Amino acid sequence: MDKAIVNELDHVVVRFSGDSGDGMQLTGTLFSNLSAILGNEISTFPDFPSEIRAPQGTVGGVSGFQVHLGASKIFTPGDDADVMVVMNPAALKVNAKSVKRGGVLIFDTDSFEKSDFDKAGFKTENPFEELAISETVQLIPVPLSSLTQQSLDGLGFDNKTVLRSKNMFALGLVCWLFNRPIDKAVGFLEAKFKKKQDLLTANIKVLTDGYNYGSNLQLTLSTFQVDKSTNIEKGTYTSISGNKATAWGLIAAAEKAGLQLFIGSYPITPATDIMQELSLYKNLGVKVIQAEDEIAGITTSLGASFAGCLAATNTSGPGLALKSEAIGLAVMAELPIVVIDVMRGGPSTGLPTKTEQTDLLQALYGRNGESPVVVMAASSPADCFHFAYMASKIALEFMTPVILLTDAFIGNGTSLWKLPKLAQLPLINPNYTKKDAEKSHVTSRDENTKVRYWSVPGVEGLGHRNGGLEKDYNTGAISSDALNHAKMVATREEKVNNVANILPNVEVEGDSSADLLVIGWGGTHGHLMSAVTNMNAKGDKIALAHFNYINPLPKNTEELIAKYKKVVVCELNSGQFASFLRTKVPGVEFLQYNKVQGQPFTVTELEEYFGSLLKLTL
Amino acid sequence: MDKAIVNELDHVVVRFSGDSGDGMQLTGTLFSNLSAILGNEISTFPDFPSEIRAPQGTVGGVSGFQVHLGASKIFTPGDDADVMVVMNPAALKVNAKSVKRGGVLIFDTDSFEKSDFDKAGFKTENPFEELAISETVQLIPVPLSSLTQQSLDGLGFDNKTVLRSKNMFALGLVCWLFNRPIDKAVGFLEAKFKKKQDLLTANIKVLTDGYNYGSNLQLTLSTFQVDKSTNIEKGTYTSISGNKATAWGLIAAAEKAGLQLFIGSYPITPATDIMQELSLYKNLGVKVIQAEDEIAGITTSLGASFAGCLAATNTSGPGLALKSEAIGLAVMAELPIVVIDVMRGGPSTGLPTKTEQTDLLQALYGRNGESPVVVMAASSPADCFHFAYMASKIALEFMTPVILLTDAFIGNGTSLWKLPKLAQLPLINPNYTKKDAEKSHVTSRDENTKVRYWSVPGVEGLGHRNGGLEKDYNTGAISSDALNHAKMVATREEKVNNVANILPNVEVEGDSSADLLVIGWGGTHGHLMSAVTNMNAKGDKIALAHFNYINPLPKNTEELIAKYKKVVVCELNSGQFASFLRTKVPGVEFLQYNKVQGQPFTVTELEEYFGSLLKLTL
Amino acid sequence: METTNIQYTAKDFKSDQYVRWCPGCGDHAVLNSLQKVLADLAIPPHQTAIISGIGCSSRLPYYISSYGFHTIHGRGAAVATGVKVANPSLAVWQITGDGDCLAIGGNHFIHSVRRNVDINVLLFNNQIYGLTKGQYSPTTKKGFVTKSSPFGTVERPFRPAELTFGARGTFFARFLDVDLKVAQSVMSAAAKHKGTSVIESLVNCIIFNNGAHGWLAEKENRPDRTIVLEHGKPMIFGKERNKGLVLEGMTLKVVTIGENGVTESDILIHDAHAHDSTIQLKLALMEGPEMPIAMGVIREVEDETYDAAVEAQIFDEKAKAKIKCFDDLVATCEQWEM
Amino acid sequence: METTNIQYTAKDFKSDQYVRWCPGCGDHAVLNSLQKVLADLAIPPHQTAIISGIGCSSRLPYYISSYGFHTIHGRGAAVATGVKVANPSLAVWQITGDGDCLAIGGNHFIHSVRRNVDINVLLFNNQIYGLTKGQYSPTTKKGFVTKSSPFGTVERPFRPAELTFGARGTFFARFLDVDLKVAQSVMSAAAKHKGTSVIESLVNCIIFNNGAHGWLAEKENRPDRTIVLEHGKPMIFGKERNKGLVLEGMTLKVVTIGENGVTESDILIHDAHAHDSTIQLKLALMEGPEMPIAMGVIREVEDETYDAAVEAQIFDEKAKAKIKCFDDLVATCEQWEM
Ligand SMILES: Cc1ncc(C[n+]2csc(CCOP(=O)(O)OP(=O)(O)O)c2C)c(N)n1
Ligand SMILES: Cc1ncc(C[n+]2csc(CCOP(=O)(O)OP(=O)(O)O)c2C)c(N)n1
Ligand code: SF4
Ligand code: SF4
Ligand SMILES: [Mg+2]
Ligand SMILES: [Mg+2]
Repeated sequence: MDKAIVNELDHVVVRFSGDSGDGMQLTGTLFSNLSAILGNEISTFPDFPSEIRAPQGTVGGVSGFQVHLGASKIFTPGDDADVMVVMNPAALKVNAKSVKRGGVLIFDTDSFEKSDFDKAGFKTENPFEELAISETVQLIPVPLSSLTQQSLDGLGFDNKTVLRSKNMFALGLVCWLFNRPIDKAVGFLEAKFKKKQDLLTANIKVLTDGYNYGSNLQLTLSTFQVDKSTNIEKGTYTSISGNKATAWGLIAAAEKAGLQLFIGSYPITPATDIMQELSLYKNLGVKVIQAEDEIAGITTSLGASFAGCLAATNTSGPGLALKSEAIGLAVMAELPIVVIDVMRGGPSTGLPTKTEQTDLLQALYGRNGESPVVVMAASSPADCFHFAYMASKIALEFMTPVILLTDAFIGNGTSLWKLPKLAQLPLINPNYTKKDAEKSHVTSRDENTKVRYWSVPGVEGLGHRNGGLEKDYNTGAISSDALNHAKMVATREEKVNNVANILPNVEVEGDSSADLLVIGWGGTHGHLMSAVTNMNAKGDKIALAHFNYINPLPKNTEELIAKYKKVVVCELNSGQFASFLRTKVPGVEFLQYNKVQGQPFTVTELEEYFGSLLKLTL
Repeated sequence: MDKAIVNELDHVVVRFSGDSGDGMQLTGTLFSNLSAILGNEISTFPDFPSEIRAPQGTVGGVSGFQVHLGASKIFTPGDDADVMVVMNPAALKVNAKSVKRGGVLIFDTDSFEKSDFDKAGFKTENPFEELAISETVQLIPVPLSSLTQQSLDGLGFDNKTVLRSKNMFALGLVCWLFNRPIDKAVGFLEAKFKKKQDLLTANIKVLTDGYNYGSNLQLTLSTFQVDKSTNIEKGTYTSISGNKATAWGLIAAAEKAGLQLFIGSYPITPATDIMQELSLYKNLGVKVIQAEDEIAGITTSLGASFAGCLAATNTSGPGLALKSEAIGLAVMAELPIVVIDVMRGGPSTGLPTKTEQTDLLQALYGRNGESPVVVMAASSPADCFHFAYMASKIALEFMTPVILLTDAFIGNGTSLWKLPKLAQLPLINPNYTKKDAEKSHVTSRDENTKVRYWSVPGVEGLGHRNGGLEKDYNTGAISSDALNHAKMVATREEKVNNVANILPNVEVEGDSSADLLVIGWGGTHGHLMSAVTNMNAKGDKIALAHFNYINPLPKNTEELIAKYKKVVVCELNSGQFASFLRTKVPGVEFLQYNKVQGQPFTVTELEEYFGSLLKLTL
Repeated sequence: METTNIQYTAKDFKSDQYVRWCPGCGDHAVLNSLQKVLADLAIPPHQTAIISGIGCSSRLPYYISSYGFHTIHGRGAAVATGVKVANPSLAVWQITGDGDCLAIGGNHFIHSVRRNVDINVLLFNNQIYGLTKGQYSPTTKKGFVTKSSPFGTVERPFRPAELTFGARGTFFARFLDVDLKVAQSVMSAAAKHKGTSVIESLVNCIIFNNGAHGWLAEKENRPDRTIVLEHGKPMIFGKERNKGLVLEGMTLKVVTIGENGVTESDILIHDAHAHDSTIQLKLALMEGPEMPIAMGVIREVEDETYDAAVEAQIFDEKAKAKIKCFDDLVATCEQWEM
Repeated sequence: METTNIQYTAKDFKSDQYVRWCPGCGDHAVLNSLQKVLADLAIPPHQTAIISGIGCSSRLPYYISSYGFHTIHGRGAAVATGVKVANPSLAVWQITGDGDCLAIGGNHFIHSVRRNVDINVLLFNNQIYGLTKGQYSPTTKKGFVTKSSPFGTVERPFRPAELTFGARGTFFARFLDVDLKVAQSVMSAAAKHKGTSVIESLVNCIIFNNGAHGWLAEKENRPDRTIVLEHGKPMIFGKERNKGLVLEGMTLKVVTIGENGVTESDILIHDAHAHDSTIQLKLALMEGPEMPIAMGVIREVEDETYDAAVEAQIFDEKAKAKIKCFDDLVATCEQWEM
């Protein structure tokens, strides 16, 4: 790779990593947007440091951003990096094992000094040997700091500003490496630094110099070429994070239903962004209560639901535990509410910034009494929009709490999102008590769907008393009658099961004629799909059934699964969906592939595992 | 039955029912104790009104107490009554359908006036015809009120006191009916009215007159004879309610372990009695905090556990939901705590005074993250003692939260309890950090059992930091390392599974050679056992496997179940244990028999159902 | 809340449900007073939402013909906050007990008071947990024997007024269940106050804590043992209306008009509207038998309400907004054709 | 808590864990002060339990070499209550933040204060949620722009002192992170106080709310902008120590000694021990710039502690008891042979 070769690649993974203060998130975002504009598929994942601001240069303070671009469909931010930029030895230490064999590693020589090695906890002054990568990785030393200083020399910037611009030098260099014209980046920077003209000037200058530096380096480094994706559906796109997409899905649903959106919430990693995003849209009338705790988060929302809003609450695992009792009230009062759980590593406070799928059984069963709720899960950053929308639709149309599971990985990650128009989204028709309906409708239900009529306060003639005690099937009055209770338990269950009537069938992806069926759910879709696609491409035969609707399951679930000889359920937990399937789909031996490390799957490990499964007596 | 016949019965069900103010609980308790002293097996169940004090004479205010006595083993308070005493028409209305065909119904004619019928909501002045029981039941009219008035005439009691003694007249009459000498009752009354000499006199006088009235009635009513039970294990007995037995189990365990007992609790029906019972024993050093809510109930207890107590908390379904997050902390911090859930009808506030088994899945799964806990259940009032003791032992020896499930039915009911001696109870040996152990023990665990060492504050050299974040396997320091987390998840699971090593096998009762296996768990044992026993006695063949340990399951579970052709899981919910078994015992078709009415099974309905199952192609 | 010209009577606010409190329970009187007040306020029943937690007192919504929500234990304040913020045109009442409000519901209570949400909190203080049959509550007097404190409680009770003031309450009032006149005037003032109106109603639990307020309740002694405060009026009380309150240094004292040269003009004038709560708090905390127990509206000051502030912010941003709907929002994305 | 004759130094209370707060975070200074105080108290590290909830501040237990428990968000007060009641011989500290203590933990806070459990509550008030990266907290000033209030908050903040007093607090003190001297004297007094000692520490979150207390923190202005109260001493402050506080009617005022005939003897004497909290509360609520912010021990009064009362009741009953053990208990049953 020491000649000016252009590598044409189908897809490539780039990671930027440095100190929290080094601006890696911005750098990564810009690079990913530039690539998307050029027609690539993209998927990104930020990797925040575990501490808010660890001492500069230490391992605890490393912040990273990974971008996966492709000329064809890509599903994840990628496993290991083809190109890695590290701003200091700490970043190197954290990321060394994530560079591909033969990959490119660009590092800032100005930050690779003795004191830097010490801060990062290296024992020697040759970190590359210490990490045993000096042979396997292409090292590209660049004096980023001093080049940036030179670039801005004499323009009157203080040293802090100068050094904070070095990420732009790195970005310029990487843009050159990937043949990304930087003029589009200038546009983004203009938006970002609207009010700080001098910073804008500095950033553009350094970016340009970084790009030019790349051109001059040409002789010793090949560049990459990732073509425009051709198999993408035509349209207008942006890149969106799962948390933002979730927030927008709620906004869209409220407008479609003609309701005010209300969210009662309490901050918790990694779910806070949803509430923060929503709090921006006072202009759209979104009401956000930052409540005193999670219980108040959901109970203020239940109040709003009772009062006739599209009500939601968002949280992560420990918060969902706290909301358990109130979700039970929503079940009993048959009030619509969307409960979003952005799952993180547990149990207890656990690993707050890491991803996991360990809240499924809690979502299904974590309440006293027989209290069925709808449970569903999104599978990519962008489809959080769709599933937040559908969760709202189901809650409103079926008068039921809906728990929507996302996770830290898709919540924080981004992917391409084709911009929707409200008019194209499915209709939402809540089951209101008609003004001219019989009086008994106020407290009764549609006998077909079992959905209770919604009598919203403020309307004359619809006054009624709701609550958490068991109610008489007909009159809604408190009842402790034995048979009535049995009937009500059955009715609430039937209502939730009826949701299946409006659900799409689960579709098989990959090779549907395979003997091996891989089952996944939620945020692992990208990794499973990548692994399955790769293996089918290599000539293996694997089918994938990925679930977004869990309770109730899509109607074709049992029939679909029955077709396969071998079924393996892959999850980021100890086997929760597998357990659930065992209770719902009799007679099937469900194999399990589980990972509980606070990390997403890697495509590589999945391929290896599927390979080993196929080698067994299929 | 209009001659002086003595009916010799194997067992008989008596129910006393009246207004809340009529003293039915005392009457029933006295009658049951008298019977036990005479050598009968007993099982009782109180039936409290749904309102604290509904207007006198109304249906909402009816309070009852059922006693089942037997000459051979009995397991439940019985389905329908052989003898029913009703103090007013409201009590008649509530209980009419619970008198056996041909049973005896004694009623207070003085309270069967027009105004009484109105209050009870009767439309006519012949309630027996209105209820269609005038032909099927033997009516024994007794002017209880006026006879009581006569009995106390001239003794200077005010009318209120006089009328409040009429329950003693009824008791005297029933004692005569069952040939129970009333001198023992006098002893009980003396204890009860220690400080109220005049009330004591009045009660004894009326009781005696009631008995004598019975003798005079002889010609028109047969009496009952239930013999001394012969198959009961010899020993000293008392009768105890499940809630009291639970409290005492904790007291015994604390003393055995040499620890202080601490309970943090918040009142909730039907669990409050446990806390109230414990608050009596300041003399035994029991510390009770009536906390501000359920969360504080468990978290004060966790503080006490951290500080080295045997710590417990008790609640019912909604409270268990609130404790979810803190149970997760106990899982992560690996602190011993006993969480008692006296189950009631749900979801939400549900049917607070009714019984149900609907919290099982919540107990198993109602927490974020992979957070295994020990789940177990008591099956009779008396064995609440044993299981509370064992829950404590397991919590302390395995450093884990243990959820003990009881229910309103066994919590409030009573059964015979053979008095234990502390010396005979199993040893309890917490896994303390030895004073002379290596330093690393402070934060590590026994490699065999996976049980963490307990380093109790106050001891020099054992200082350490515990908490809810994931910890390094060896050092106990905070760790977000991927593989360490996986290892810790597996370790916590393994530790809980290791509890199975000390569990007894589940034993088959009934006919173990049958083809049909009935599976039950928790508080339904009495009804299942009665039904199975009755049917085997009639020549059918049924086996019963009743579970007290649920997570982990006893080691022989799978093997045992595999032996049977047909397996039916009977529960007071929609099939929660059946679901759990499906995830744990592969390849078995579990049938289900479920009842979710807020009521226990009846032996009759079980027998019918088992009968129908046997008629199918076995 | 729009008021109308329709004349309502208490009957319009009675539901068809049988009232299930114990005969003699103090809650009955409060319910009747409330129905009367609701009728007088002339807000239509369907514009009224009554939210409660769990407890004997919390059953009240069933008995009023309006929109009612009997939620879960302790969460009434949060649910009521949600209802009011969602639809500020509803008149929102929160019905709660000393356990529901101050034990499990303590956090939501202090936060709704702090935020000054425009709800009316009717706190039934019987100093006991009624529904669960007689355990002590956070307002039970220290040393009191209950089912859960067989040797007397060891806890210092909250004084609801003090906690309300500590949470920056803008309205606090008190009345005795049996005193229908004060009850109605106080509830009516609370309904009109914009902000969280905390009304402590001293009620008798005839079953588990009979007579807790008994020494006040006796009709003949009530004038001597209580003082009904009215804004702008001198603090005079007593059967003969000859007792009054004065301030000596920092301490409130009872004096007798006509004795030791004390005249009516020496008596303090009640200023419920003073932002400085010093004297109001002293009044609220007066304890017998030396001092009369204060009834009536003790504090009533204006401040922005949370729900109004939420509305105002939305109103302002909507007025300025270029983004008017979801499609506009989507249009603001950095976007590109593919 | 037994004290010993062993001489400890701050180092004895430092754990081996790396301190992970942001460089420049105010929490560092408080940690150092606390370690110094713990050493001076001469209570051995193993007799000390440090309990916290979740937040940046709540990480503190990891940094102290004692028994520590980093529990779950908001529950520190309840856990600490359990620890203290279980083993009253331990010195128990609760470490908490404005979010942990006053948002999700509000209920446990007011109840531990009410009960007067003998714990020391060190409240790190940076007026922001640090750990979750910058949302407003219940103490954030109204109108302040944070990540979750892009248009400014619409909530009236709690004033921790006011809420503490409202919950019947027996001890309240305040200090500024950077003022090590006051920090130490205040924490030391808190440790010695029997009952719930609430210490509000004004700390700077350099990342999400830098300078919230900045106008106090500047060294040269601090003497004018704060007043350090000491029991029994006149309330004098200012660079030239010539300013003082006096009471005019019900209102505190700043006067200058030597001006308008004011002499030192006119200045109020601080009475932290007064049971009547009127003036203490006024002191605690003084706000700048007109008034100096009060530092030091503002209230410190004696009352029975909950843990002591629990012990006493057990002690009494044990002394009287005929039932001494489980077997005795069983013997009390109504029992019969079968
Ligand atoms: C989560 C939960 N915890 C506990 C209970 C039990 N509970 C119901 S009402 C109540 C206390 C009621 O006291 P209060 O609010 O004073 O009402 P009162 O009955 O005295 O009017 C309790 C502890 C419950 N229903 N739910
Ligand atoms: C049950 C639960 N809810 C929410 C969170 C998220 N959370 C962690 S700390 C915190 C607030 C911290 O604020 P504060 O107590 O003021 O501490 P600081 O970081 O400012 O020192 C929140 C909301 C959590 N960990 N657990
Ligand atoms: S128990 Fe007490 S509070 Fe409840 S209804 Fe009866 S008297 Fe009223
Ligand atoms: S985020 Fe703020 S409070 Fe947290 S460590 Fe950093 S400076 Fe301190
Ligand atoms: Mg009460
Ligand atoms: Mg803070």
